[in-house]
Amino acid sequence: MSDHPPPAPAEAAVMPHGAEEVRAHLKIYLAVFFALGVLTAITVGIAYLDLPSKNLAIAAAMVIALVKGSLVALYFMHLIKEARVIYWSLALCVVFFAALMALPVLTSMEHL
Amino acid sequence: MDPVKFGYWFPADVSTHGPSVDLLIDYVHYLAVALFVGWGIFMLYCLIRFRQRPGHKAQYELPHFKGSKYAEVAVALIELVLLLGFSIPVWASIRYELPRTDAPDKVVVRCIAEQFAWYFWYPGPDGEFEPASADRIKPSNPLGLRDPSRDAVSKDEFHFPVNRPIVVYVTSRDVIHGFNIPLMRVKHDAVPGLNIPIWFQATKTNDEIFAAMSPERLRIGPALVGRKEPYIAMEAVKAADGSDLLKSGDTFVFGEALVKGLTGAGVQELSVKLKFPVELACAQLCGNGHSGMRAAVSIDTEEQFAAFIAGKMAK
Amino acid sequence: MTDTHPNGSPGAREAHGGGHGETSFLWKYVFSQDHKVIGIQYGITGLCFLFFGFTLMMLMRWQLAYPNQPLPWPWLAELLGNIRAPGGVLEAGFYNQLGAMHGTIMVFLGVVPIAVGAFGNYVVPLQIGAPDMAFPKLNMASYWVYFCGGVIMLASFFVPGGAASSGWTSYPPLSNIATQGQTWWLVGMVFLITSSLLGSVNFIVTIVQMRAPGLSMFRLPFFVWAQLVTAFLLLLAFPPLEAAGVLQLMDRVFGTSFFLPSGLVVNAIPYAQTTGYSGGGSALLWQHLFWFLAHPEVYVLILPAMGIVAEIVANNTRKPLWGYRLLVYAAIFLGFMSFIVWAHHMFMTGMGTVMSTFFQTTTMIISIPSVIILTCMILSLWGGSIRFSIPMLFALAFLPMFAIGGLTGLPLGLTLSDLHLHDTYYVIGHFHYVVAPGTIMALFAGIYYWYPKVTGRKMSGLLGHLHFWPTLILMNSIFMPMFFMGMAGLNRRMYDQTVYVHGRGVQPLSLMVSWSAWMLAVAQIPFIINFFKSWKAGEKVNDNPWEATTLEWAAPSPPPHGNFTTLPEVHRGPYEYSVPGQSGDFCPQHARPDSASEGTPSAPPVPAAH
Amino acid sequence: MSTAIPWSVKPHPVTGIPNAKLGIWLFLASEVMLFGALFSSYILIRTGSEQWPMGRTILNIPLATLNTVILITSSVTMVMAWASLKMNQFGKFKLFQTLTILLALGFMVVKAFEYGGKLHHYEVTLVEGSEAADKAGALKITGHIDHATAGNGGAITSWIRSRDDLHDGKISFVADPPAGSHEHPAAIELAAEDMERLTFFGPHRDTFFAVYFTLTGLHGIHVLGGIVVLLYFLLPGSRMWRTDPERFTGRIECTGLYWHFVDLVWIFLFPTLYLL
Repeated sequence: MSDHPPPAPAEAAVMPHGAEEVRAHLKIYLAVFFALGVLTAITVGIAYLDLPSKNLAIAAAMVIALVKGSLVALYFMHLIKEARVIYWSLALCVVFFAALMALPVLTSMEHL
Repeated sequence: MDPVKFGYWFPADVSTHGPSVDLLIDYVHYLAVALFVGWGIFMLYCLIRFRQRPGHKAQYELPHFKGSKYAEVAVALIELVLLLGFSIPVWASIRYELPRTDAPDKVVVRCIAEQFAWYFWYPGPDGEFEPASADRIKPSNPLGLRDPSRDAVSKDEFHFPVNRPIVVYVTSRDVIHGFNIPLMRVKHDAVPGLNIPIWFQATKTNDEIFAAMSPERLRIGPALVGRKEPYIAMEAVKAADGSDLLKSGDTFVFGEALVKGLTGAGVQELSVKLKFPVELACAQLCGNGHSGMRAAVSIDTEEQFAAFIAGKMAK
Repeated sequence: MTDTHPNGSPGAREAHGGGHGETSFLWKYVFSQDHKVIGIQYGITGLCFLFFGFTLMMLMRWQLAYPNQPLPWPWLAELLGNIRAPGGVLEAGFYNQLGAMHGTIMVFLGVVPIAVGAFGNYVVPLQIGAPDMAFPKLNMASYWVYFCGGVIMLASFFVPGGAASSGWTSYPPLSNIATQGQTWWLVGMVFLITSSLLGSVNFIVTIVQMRAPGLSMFRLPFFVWAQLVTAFLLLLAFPPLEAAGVLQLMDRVFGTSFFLPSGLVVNAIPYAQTTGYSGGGSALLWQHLFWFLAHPEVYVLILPAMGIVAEIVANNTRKPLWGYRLLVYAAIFLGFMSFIVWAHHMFMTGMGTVMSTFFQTTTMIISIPSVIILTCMILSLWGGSIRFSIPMLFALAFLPMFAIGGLTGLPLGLTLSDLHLHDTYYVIGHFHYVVAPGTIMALFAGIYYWYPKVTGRKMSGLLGHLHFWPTLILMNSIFMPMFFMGMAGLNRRMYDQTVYVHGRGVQPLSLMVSWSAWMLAVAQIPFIINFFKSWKAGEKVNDNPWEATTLEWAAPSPPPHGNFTTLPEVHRGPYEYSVPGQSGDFCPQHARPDSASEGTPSAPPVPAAH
Repeated sequence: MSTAIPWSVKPHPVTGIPNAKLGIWLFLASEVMLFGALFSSYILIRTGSEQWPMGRTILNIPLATLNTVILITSSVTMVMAWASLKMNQFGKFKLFQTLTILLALGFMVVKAFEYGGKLHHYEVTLVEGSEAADKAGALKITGHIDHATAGNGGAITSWIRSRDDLHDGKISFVADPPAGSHEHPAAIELAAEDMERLTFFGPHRDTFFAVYFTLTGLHGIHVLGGIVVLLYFLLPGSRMWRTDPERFTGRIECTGLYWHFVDLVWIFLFPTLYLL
């Protein structure tokens, strides 16, 4: 057990998930679950639709995946209300992720 | 022509784009040396003037230095000039312009690297490359051409005419190799699965370079046995029994008997010239034979080149 | 004061000690969770690997100086055996193994573990006034994972076909078709990467969360900043190499073709016929993933070194660092940019003009913060009262050496000049100037500087001079000739450079490099003697022998478990030397404002030994 | 008294989070880069390939959809397990944690069926101009090796990359039903000399399967790791609830973050591998 109790007001300010609040969140979790299920159905459905253009199909699938991923990250992982230091770390990660995704393929596509 | 020397700074330069490469390298080094000397003098001055000694105290606050800011801006500007003035445009021109604009007198060659040899593949008189397939590869048809008699293929010997743009499609069929002719400032990776065009133009023929090259004193030892490159002897050597081992002007290749004879005659160093002083080296680690993956480059006159192709076709 | 202390009760030390319970030798020194013991473990292991990697290079240098001549000592040839050195002459394949493993060991098992694992682990918690790292168990795990990785790498020398021989860069397809040793290399790398990831998480959390009260980010010593940026580089750049390692393992073990394009012909036989491989991969994919790590890795090597030098320069000039904030911003910017320059290692792979323009531009941009950092450090000398202590000598030597390393990077970052210099000895000279006379000099500086903290004793000054001067001279006579060899067009990784006429032209330089390298080994003897002898017999010194300001010097030497007898509270920036109006010439970060103004140089009072 | 590392349970007053939470997020950031590198490789190889099979023509969509639903559900039970602890309902926590583990195991079982199906599915490339090729009317046929009729079918137990690995030199092969039909054609006998390449649908078959097995395999390893952690906190680890409930809740939160990340990866793997 920790033997350095931090000042109480600070704790209240930074710990949003008291028991009451958590109880209130339960509904949100179920709603997100429902949304994820529906989106999964949609993404499978679209795949069988045989969209006229391959790029359109890719775009649709990726948009849905992004929405689903955001739902998981925002609500299940509580990113919607998180500490600043985590946002900063993830922002850094996102920038380098983008570089990693884009630059190699751009380079190889420009190859002679 | 200037004497061709090897060692310690740039080697001789026999390509059209080479001078701009050398110039940029020189300029970057001027910048580097200027910065380094500036820093160094300042640093040494500080070390002496501000050394710890009785009565001397460090200053907590310093007078405002503007110098560093100016220096940094200057460095950035010089880099910008080198980047925009040299590197980007010249690179773009030497990498891109020619393969796209169809020079009528260009020579197209395919270079295929493998462990540990270079193949140079020239189209026959029809100007077309034969279809090739790996299934047909055998010693007599190393590239697996459909009809090997219709194209010219040369192994470890790269001929091309002087003063004409040469376009080489570089590829490899096993691992990554590096196509590098230091004397022409030509370098490019040979990547399996990619067929990458590069181009260059030579300004001197092999014979001119040979004439301008000073002889080298080659150390004689067992390591020479098996070297494939031809040399020309610049001195005569007599064997222990008095017979001629080498005459001045002889073209020869180091074989076991010759090396033994030379060692027997007590020769430690031999004055020679390489017959083809321009070399093609492998620049990427490609396995155990990497350092021996050498090809001779012969910059021919038109007649020599025509004769070379004809000779290869006749086979 | 301690009652309201948010960081722990006055009994934190005892509590901490109690936390680990076991005090047997095994738990105290082998599976220790104490950051200081782990730091020392990293340091000793790293130094051993550094020495081993150096030995590999000395062997290579024989072949380079005296191509194809038998090794001078028959016992050495016998030790290597007939496969590695038939007739006493190093075999080409073994030479390639030495080259590949020299690079791997020096970078991943030597320099980074010392710079980050040893110095970071030992010094960072002390400098931020924390009792330990945030996750002590993870810390222990990261050392042991690193150790296992090292053992795997060493063991790979004894598998059939020997160790990895495709260069430390392991470019496929060469590495794909290489012998078993390559698989060991990959497994070893996965271990080393895992270790680095665990370590970097630990560092970031420790630095962000566990700073002593009053120690704001801009009161952190520059060394801690450097470690923080380094940890982010390790955290985000290493995973792509791990991915690449997984892909190459898949290729080698499960026969996939991630890095193998269609239509390969190996030994004149279609590769599909002998292996049934499918093809369709890309040989350059590996290079992208590898350099995505390996370029930031350069800054992983150099940033902690800059941090060490900054500490020592500030301490030995007895004045604040010039442009502390600028240094911090430059380090962050350097770290950030290092992620988007990697393809300048790939200019010769057929890159198009747009991408090559992008990468050479970012490369030129990244040179600016390096210039700023160096300029700040050199300007810091102005107005100082410079003490030429042994750590300071090494730190001062770092500056021009790193400058040479950095400046020679410029022609390599421009495509046009890279055309001639790419893959030549010039490249080797360039990055060795950064890593060997650069980083390794800084690491020596750090060892001399923090040795009294670790042991309570100083290293000998005479032996220090005997170590420093020959090392400085020999480092230069090793690496300076390489620029000239590279200019002459000599390619790197050559088993026998005398095959080429331009190689024969610079063969005398090669001889000089080799002899300098062997003499450099001799020049390390004073250091080794000094290092071990001073442990027990060095001059005993007080807790703050360099009269430094940062927090590590507030702890006893050696610091006990839990580090501080009294938890420090920070009142000022890291380098408050020669503050006007004070009698002493330094003002420790933790000295209370009132007591500092009394100007007692040895403030604050340190409780008696424990 | 377990340790004196500050902020290992209570949130730091400035950053607002305890150490472990920052740690797990940093770890997840590195995981993003790991999977990012693999996705990037996938894109590079796919854009560079001449043709790329549609995932859904080869892979089993119903099974993968089922797995998606299983994993999403497990994410919900995971977050419920944590919420139960927050609401001081240890019994409910045990229930939801158990459910999460069962769902995770379910995911792996489905995965095992999916893998199994692939590893028993074969492709034969026939020798051009051979009798078998004439009979089959195509150079490449896919299907199953008929273990019942082939006397030596059982010999093919391990990974076969080339026909030289055949013990007896021939197999009995049941080709896949033609498109639109469900009836398997009759088994045919194939001799080694008829076959150019015989391979099951393993990672080595082509770069599509290489990508598929590598990505799903690495994801599967993450699921397995998650199961171990979840089990630990369900059984021996949960003793901490009695001594230090706050710390225990923090650990479950971190476990949950990891588990949601595994779910997140699958959310992207599913369309990119199976549907597109």
